[in-house]
Amino acid sequence: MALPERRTDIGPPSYKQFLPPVIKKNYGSWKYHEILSGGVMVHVAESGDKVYTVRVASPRLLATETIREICGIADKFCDGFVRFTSRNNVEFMTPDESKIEPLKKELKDKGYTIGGIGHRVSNIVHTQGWVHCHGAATDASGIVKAIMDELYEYFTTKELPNKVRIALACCVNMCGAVHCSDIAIVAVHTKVPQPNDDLLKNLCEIPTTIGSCPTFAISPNPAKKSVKINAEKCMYCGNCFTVCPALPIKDPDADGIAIVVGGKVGSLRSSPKFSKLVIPFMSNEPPRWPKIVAAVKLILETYAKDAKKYERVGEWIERIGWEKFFELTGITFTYQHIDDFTFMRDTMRTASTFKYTS
Amino acid sequence: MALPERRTDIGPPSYKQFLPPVIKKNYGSWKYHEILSGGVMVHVAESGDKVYTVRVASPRLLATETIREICGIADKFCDGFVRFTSRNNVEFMTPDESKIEPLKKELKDKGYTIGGIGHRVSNIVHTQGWVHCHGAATDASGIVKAIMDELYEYFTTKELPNKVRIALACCVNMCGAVHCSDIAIVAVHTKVPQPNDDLLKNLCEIPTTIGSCPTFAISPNPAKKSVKINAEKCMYCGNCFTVCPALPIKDPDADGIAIVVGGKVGSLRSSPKFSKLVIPFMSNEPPRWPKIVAAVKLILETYAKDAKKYERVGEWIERIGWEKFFELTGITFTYQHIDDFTFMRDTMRTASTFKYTS
Amino acid sequence: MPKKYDTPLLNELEKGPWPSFVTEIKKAAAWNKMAADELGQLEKSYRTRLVYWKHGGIVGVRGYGGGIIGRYSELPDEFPEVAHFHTVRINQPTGWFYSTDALRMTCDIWDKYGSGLTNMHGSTGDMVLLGTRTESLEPIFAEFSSRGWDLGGSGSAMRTPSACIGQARCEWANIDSLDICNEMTQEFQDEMHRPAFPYKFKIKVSGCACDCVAAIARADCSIIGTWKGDIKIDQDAVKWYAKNGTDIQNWIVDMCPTKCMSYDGKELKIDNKNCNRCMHCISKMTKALKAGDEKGATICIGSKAPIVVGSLLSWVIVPFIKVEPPYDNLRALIRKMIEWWDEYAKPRERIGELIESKGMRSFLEYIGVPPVPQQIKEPRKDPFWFFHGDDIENIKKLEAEEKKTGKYKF
Amino acid sequence: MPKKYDTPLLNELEKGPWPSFVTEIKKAAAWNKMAADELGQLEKSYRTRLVYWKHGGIVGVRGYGGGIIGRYSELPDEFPEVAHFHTVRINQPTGWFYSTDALRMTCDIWDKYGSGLTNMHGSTGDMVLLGTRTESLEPIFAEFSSRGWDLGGSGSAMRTPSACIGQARCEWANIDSLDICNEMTQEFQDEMHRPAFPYKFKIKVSGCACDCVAAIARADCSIIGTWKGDIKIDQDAVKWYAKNGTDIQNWIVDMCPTKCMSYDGKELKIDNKNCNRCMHCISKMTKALKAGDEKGATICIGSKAPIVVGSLLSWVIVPFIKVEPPYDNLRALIRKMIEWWDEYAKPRERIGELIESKGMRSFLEYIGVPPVPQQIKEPRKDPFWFFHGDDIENIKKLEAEEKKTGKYKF
Ligand code: SRM
Ligand code: SRM
Ligand code: SRM
Ligand code: SRM
Ligand code: SF4
Ligand code: SF4
Ligand code: SF4
Ligand code: SF4
Ligand code: SF4
Ligand code: SF4
Ligand code: SF4
Ligand code: SF4
Repeated sequence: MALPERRTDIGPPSYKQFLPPVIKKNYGSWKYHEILSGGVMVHVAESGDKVYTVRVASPRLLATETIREICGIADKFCDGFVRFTSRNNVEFMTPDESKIEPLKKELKDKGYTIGGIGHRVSNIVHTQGWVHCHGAATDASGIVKAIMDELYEYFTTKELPNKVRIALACCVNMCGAVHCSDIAIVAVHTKVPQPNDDLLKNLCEIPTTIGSCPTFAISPNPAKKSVKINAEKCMYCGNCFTVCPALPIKDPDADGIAIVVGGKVGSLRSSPKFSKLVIPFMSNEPPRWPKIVAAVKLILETYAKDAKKYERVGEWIERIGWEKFFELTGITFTYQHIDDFTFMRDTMRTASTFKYTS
Repeated sequence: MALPERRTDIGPPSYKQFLPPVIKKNYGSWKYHEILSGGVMVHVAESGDKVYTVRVASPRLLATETIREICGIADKFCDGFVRFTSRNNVEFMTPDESKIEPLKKELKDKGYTIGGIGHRVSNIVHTQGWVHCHGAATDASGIVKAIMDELYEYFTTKELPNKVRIALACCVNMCGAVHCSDIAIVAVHTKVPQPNDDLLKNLCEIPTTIGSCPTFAISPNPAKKSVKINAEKCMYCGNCFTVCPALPIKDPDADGIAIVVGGKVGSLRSSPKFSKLVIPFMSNEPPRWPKIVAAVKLILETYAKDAKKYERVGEWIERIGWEKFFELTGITFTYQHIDDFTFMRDTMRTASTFKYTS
Repeated sequence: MPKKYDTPLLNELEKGPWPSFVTEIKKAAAWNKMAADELGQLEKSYRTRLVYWKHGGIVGVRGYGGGIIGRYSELPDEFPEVAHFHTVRINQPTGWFYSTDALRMTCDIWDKYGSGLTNMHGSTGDMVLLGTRTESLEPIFAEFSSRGWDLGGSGSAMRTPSACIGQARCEWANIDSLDICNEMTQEFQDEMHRPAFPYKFKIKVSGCACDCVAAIARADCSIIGTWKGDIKIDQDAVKWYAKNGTDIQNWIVDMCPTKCMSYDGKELKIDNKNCNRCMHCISKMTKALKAGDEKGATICIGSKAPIVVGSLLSWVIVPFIKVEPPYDNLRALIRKMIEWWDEYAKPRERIGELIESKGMRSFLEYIGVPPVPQQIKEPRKDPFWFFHGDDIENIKKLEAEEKKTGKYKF
Repeated sequence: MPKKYDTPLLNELEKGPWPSFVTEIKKAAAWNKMAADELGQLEKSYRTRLVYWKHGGIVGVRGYGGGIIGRYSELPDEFPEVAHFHTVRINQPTGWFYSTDALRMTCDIWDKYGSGLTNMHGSTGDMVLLGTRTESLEPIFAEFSSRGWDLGGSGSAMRTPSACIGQARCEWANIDSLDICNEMTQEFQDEMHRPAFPYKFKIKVSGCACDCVAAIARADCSIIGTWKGDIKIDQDAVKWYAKNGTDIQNWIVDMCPTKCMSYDGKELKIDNKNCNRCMHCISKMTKALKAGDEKGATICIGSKAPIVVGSLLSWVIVPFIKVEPPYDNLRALIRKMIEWWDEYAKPRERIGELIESKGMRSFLEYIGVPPVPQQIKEPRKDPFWFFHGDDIENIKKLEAEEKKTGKYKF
């Protein structure tokens, strides 16, 4: 069968053609919104028009079959339009209040989870993991699923002091906004790459390989036409492996998970913040990574209990002090927590004014 | 005449033998103090004893004649003891309240300046300048004198929101706590050192000279057995000159003065802070450096007017924001203010939340 | 018929209330061989705790250098259907709005040529079609492009821009984030499809400081809507909030970062010249407070993930700029920025990293933006700074002038 | 007779109310030739805006490697009396207390051998005797040392420690800063006088967080007094302050950095477990508030001036340590720190810089101090950290343990 004629550099179709009528009509003229429940909100326009939004959870990895099902629902209740959010949830919108309950019912009947609006845990932004990426030190979707099962009610009903943004990256490339999340899970290697000398000499350019190491841990091994790695200096970033596949870094026991917390991207109250290390290593335990799940829950619930209304995780920690965070959560403080990289000096305490902890 | 027999490694005489009796008696048992005026305070001991302190200004550079005069006064009023402060003022102490007025009178008669206690400008911590140091890009004592003449009343009587610590360093070695002062004056070179090739080849070790440059601006000049300096990379630190005198950096027109502000060392309220650049260059104008004096006064008086009680200069600026500091003082913001050295990233604004200024 | 794998470990991830990606893979695996082998290989990864994908190879469609991530299995004998398993990045319609027709159309194409598995959406924003063979790439592209769709970015290129929902459904959008994003996407089609940059370049647009698309943290060019002028206060609505349980003093006034609000139990006041437009009060009292009237954007540059000098948040470059169609000023500005970067960067050096290594001055001078204190959190601390060109000369001139007028200009 | 110089420029600095250093130099110049030539050369510097001192040469007293800063004029023909103009650093008595006898004694010696000019005191704390000739150094040293005085530090050595006035006259001193300083000075006499360190090492001791000797900013080892236990509140005195014009809410409670104070117009309360002992409230209401009972010190390490990697403030290493005579723990701790530094530092690398380049772990392990969150402001951000030795193994053991007990230990 002949293929249709290809076109290039046309870019995506204009968003304008995909806007629901009520959106198109009131574009740029919204007045306020109200959150009606964990997964439903209404936006009211200057014109008096309203649009109701029902948000449902998504595993992000969707079969076309599910997308078709979503389309079916959108046809039935939402004039044939649907939207995805910046955190991969699905939004059903309608100007018609009377459709909300039937829509919710249908969604529930079909097994969809309504929630994620307001001061709750929303969907976990995550990456490919073992599903697709060569560098993955863990699976992404699996941990996300296990965590969200456990935090389910924080998505659907339970309220928190503010939004809690969780993210996960399956290697230190950190695809996503993991470095600025309230709670983030990042997979790390901890084994120094072991040069496969025979492969290396054919596969890899030695100077490039040496140059790829940010800590200057790699040096030539002329005898073997390969390279050597100074274990003391290697911080397992995997950059050399990206450049040279003969430097395998993955290892079932040495690969694991770290948790960093306290980041944010909005500028409300305080400036955007980076997430900071709180747990440097936990082993990979598929299929449900129970310790990771427990750690995330511990942090979330300590925050939920101790933070003031509207404080984000990072704002809460900065108010009480990191030493109190470690005390309240009971997480062990280790050498790994103390920065020993380029910007160490800015993380050290330069005053005798800390709080005592037990 | 035979010299007395030298001894080594005995250290200084014990401080104990120099403590006035009332101090010795109440050592470690002070209860509270009260500031009675700009230069007089009283400390009250648990025992009920009191010690009155009268503080007087000092140019720090003292002739022995003046020290003898000070001793005379101390003999007359202070049981033969006297003390210097960590900012080079002189303190006369007595348990006897009735001696205070006569002491003050004598001090005034002899031309001493009483003050520096409480929330005022104290003495300017400073360095050698043209008086003694080979690296000096300005004189130290001269500028200090010119400034303190102008700020005289802020030492003696006028109150400020909090203490204001001024410091001065005559080169970027910054002897003193200049890097953490409310207002600091630091002399800078701005000319790239010009290798004196003939001298250099005899006087200096080339590798050491090259190695001394923190920005890698120096490279060998084998033709002349000397070195070359990449002007683009030189930030005039003078490190190379310290190592190699054949790289003169001083220049009457290119040497000048910068002002950095907002530092502090105490931990009250907020952690110790570094001083930050506000004026990158003003020419050396001996004997009285009128522009420097005017700049310091401008900053001090803007602070005096705008800060809240107990705010230090740096705390005030952090509350209002640096953009407002530049607006309020009218100081021009230039490329030099934007860090372009190693730790630049921490100084950049990472949020759209700044204040507008005119 | 797709092969059926025993997946005892993955089955564990079908339990629990959260929607399961395993269920999704199984849905496709029921009829699609690639999806089935993906499932099989994934189960193996779960068993061995190792990933089995090779380094990406270079694959793509004719005339394009990006948009496809090449992926091959390390175990082609064991899982032949995922021997090739490339992803196709389809540039999402800005804002992720779809008509169901359009969505079904994409599903049809994907069912025909691919694994039947997708990511809705990738972290950069693309519709990510997960897994196909090299020989299907051209057909897939022809099918999509003939219907008005195009590939997104990958490699050292302009990447797919994205935007928050903005004026489509948000009362706080100071700028038309969707339109800006769409226009910039169109503007840089060539740069997106033919990687010629030193490294990736990402653009993200948020309508206000809430930053619902996380622009400040993960876009080389982060465009954030803001305003000038006073926040408008509806005092009746303030009363309504007070009556309906809002603790205005504790939750709003005391949390204002600049302490520029006050509330006496009746009237809410804002000292607007000290407001930094953080959005806290507005977002928490949306019925009572509205942004000021003069709308524009703050342009920030440089954010990126940690590899390898450390993560960066974007830095304010242009504190306030009007952005209105046809956005010529914005187009020109971004082009200038890229030009400078393209000229000086080493391979794999992001623009933020280059600014760090080459200095902000070079960048600002090139793009023609003056230094202003809004760009910084605080001035530099240590006394090492450069004077270039006639900087000192100009100071000397100024000083000569001052001598004449008797007035200092600091 | 000393030469008389015309000093029209310096004369300008005799005007004005602040005491004049020019007057001081003139006082000495009236009878002392060196002081006179110092004045002459200085006037020349004022005229030409250039300094005329050469690089220091190495001069000193027998058996010592420090304590003298060699200085020669670049213009020995023009100003022969300052051809040599070395400074002598006399270690001040701790706390800068003097009997007038002692002070006169120093003046006598200095008038005999030197310029009659001094700095009371140098920034490190020494009594600085300003300007003498090489051949006078031995006599000066003999005169001083025979009377119980010694040289301070210079060069790559232990430098003269200094301390705030502390318990001698301050109600807030948590530790005996004078005694500690004096004892450490005596402890390190050898290290002070025979430079054998990689670079300078400074010790400063402040009795509380006010830090009146600026220890945290300019001492490689900064010792700062602090306490454990509740702040003691005298509520009657609180009332006295309130009555006498102190705005307790605004000036005290609201400025408390940890917001751990409250005041209802009558009683002042402190939530002590959240107090960080910043000294604000105590210093502003000294009659009403007293520090807690358990006294000790925080040991911070590393501060220095900016050359060349940038200035540092000291970092908390030991959050709380008891420091009581004979201070054996402190002596041992400082020795350990120096040992580590001495072993690893490059020449001209201060201890703070070495910690930065070699990592805090190496340092902490060597000195035997565990990692605690009090040492940091915040944990590291980017996911690059090292595991050494059996770190991972230990985690695996812990995890095995957890499997047995069913309880996680994070
Ligand atoms: C698919 C996606 C993750 C996802 O599951 O959503 C992804 C996947 C990959 N990213 Fe990414 N990145 C994706 C969004 C991001 C983001 C988030 C964003 O764009 O908002 C980031 C952080 C922001 C940034 O750009 O810094 C990100 C930072 C990286 C980096 C680190 C770049 C850096 O300068 O630090 C790398 C490494 C590299 O470029 O070599 C990387 C490299 C990769 C590669 C190409 C792996 C590689 O080294 O070849 C991954 C291919 C995976 C695969 O097999 O499909 N990816 N990557 C995202 C793109 C989907 C899309 O087009 O919508
Ligand atoms: C739909 C979405 C935009 C989109 O284009 O898709 C969106 C929509 C809204 N956001 Fe958002 N935000 C969305 C991602 C974000 C992000 C980005 C992210 O999470 O990666 C942020 C930055 C988070 C951060 O700072 O780390 C974000 C920070 C906010 C905030 C600031 C919260 C705070 O106080 O820190 C608000 C204001 C609020 O909640 O009061 C807000 C408020 C809103 C409002 C109320 C705006 C409005 O008036 O319509 C919208 C509904 C709120 C809700 O979901 O609770 N939105 N919002 C995104 C929904 C993601 C999801 O499915 O959960
Ligand atoms: C005399 C004094 C300044 C003063 O007028 O008070 C002084 C004078 C010199 N200092 Fe200093 N420093 C003096 C206290 C300081 C301080 C303050 C302190 O100790 O509290 C500092 C900052 C703290 C620090 O140590 O970092 C200081 C940081 C420096 C530096 C930069 C060191 C660094 O690591 O960054 C140098 C450069 C060097 O060591 O090569 C330096 C070098 C010098 C030299 C030796 C110049 C040189 O390169 O040879 C100066 C000799 C001047 C002269 O001709 O007499 N001086 N120097 C102070 C010593 C008097 C005393 O013993 O009491
Ligand atoms: C005499 C002296 C100690 C010494 O050993 O010589 C001293 C003595 C006292 N200081 Fe200090 N301070 C002395 C240098 C310092 C320094 C160090 C410096 O300036 O280089 C600081 C740190 C400054 C900084 O943070 O940059 C210092 C920060 C303080 C503070 C904290 C002020 C604040 O709120 O930030 C207080 C408390 C206060 O003033 O309320 C204080 C309070 C005091 C008290 C009231 C302590 C007491 O109860 O006796 C003493 C008299 C106060 C006064 O002079 O106003 N002292 N004080 C020093 C006098 C220097 C001078 O001649 O002016
Ligand atoms: S985070 Fe790493 S492993 Fe995961 S998708 Fe991105 S590049 Fe691949
Ligand atoms: S993993 Fe990273 S740090 Fe280790 S050798 Fe490779 S590139 Fe260097
Ligand atoms: S600041 Fe520089 S010029 Fe001044 S005394 Fe110190 S080293 Fe010498
Ligand atoms: S002055 Fe400093 S930056 Fe310039 S060449 Fe010399 S050492 Fe290098
Ligand atoms: S960033 Fe602002 S304008 Fe855009 S959706 Fe979020 S709240 Fe609305
Ligand atoms: S927008 Fe932010 S800074 Fe402005 S008044 Fe509201 S809370 Fe305060
Ligand atoms: S540092 Fe503290 S103890 Fe020492 S003098 Fe200053 S206020 Fe008193
Ligand atoms: S010492 Fe500081 S932190 Fe503690 S109660 Fe007083 S003001 Fe607050």
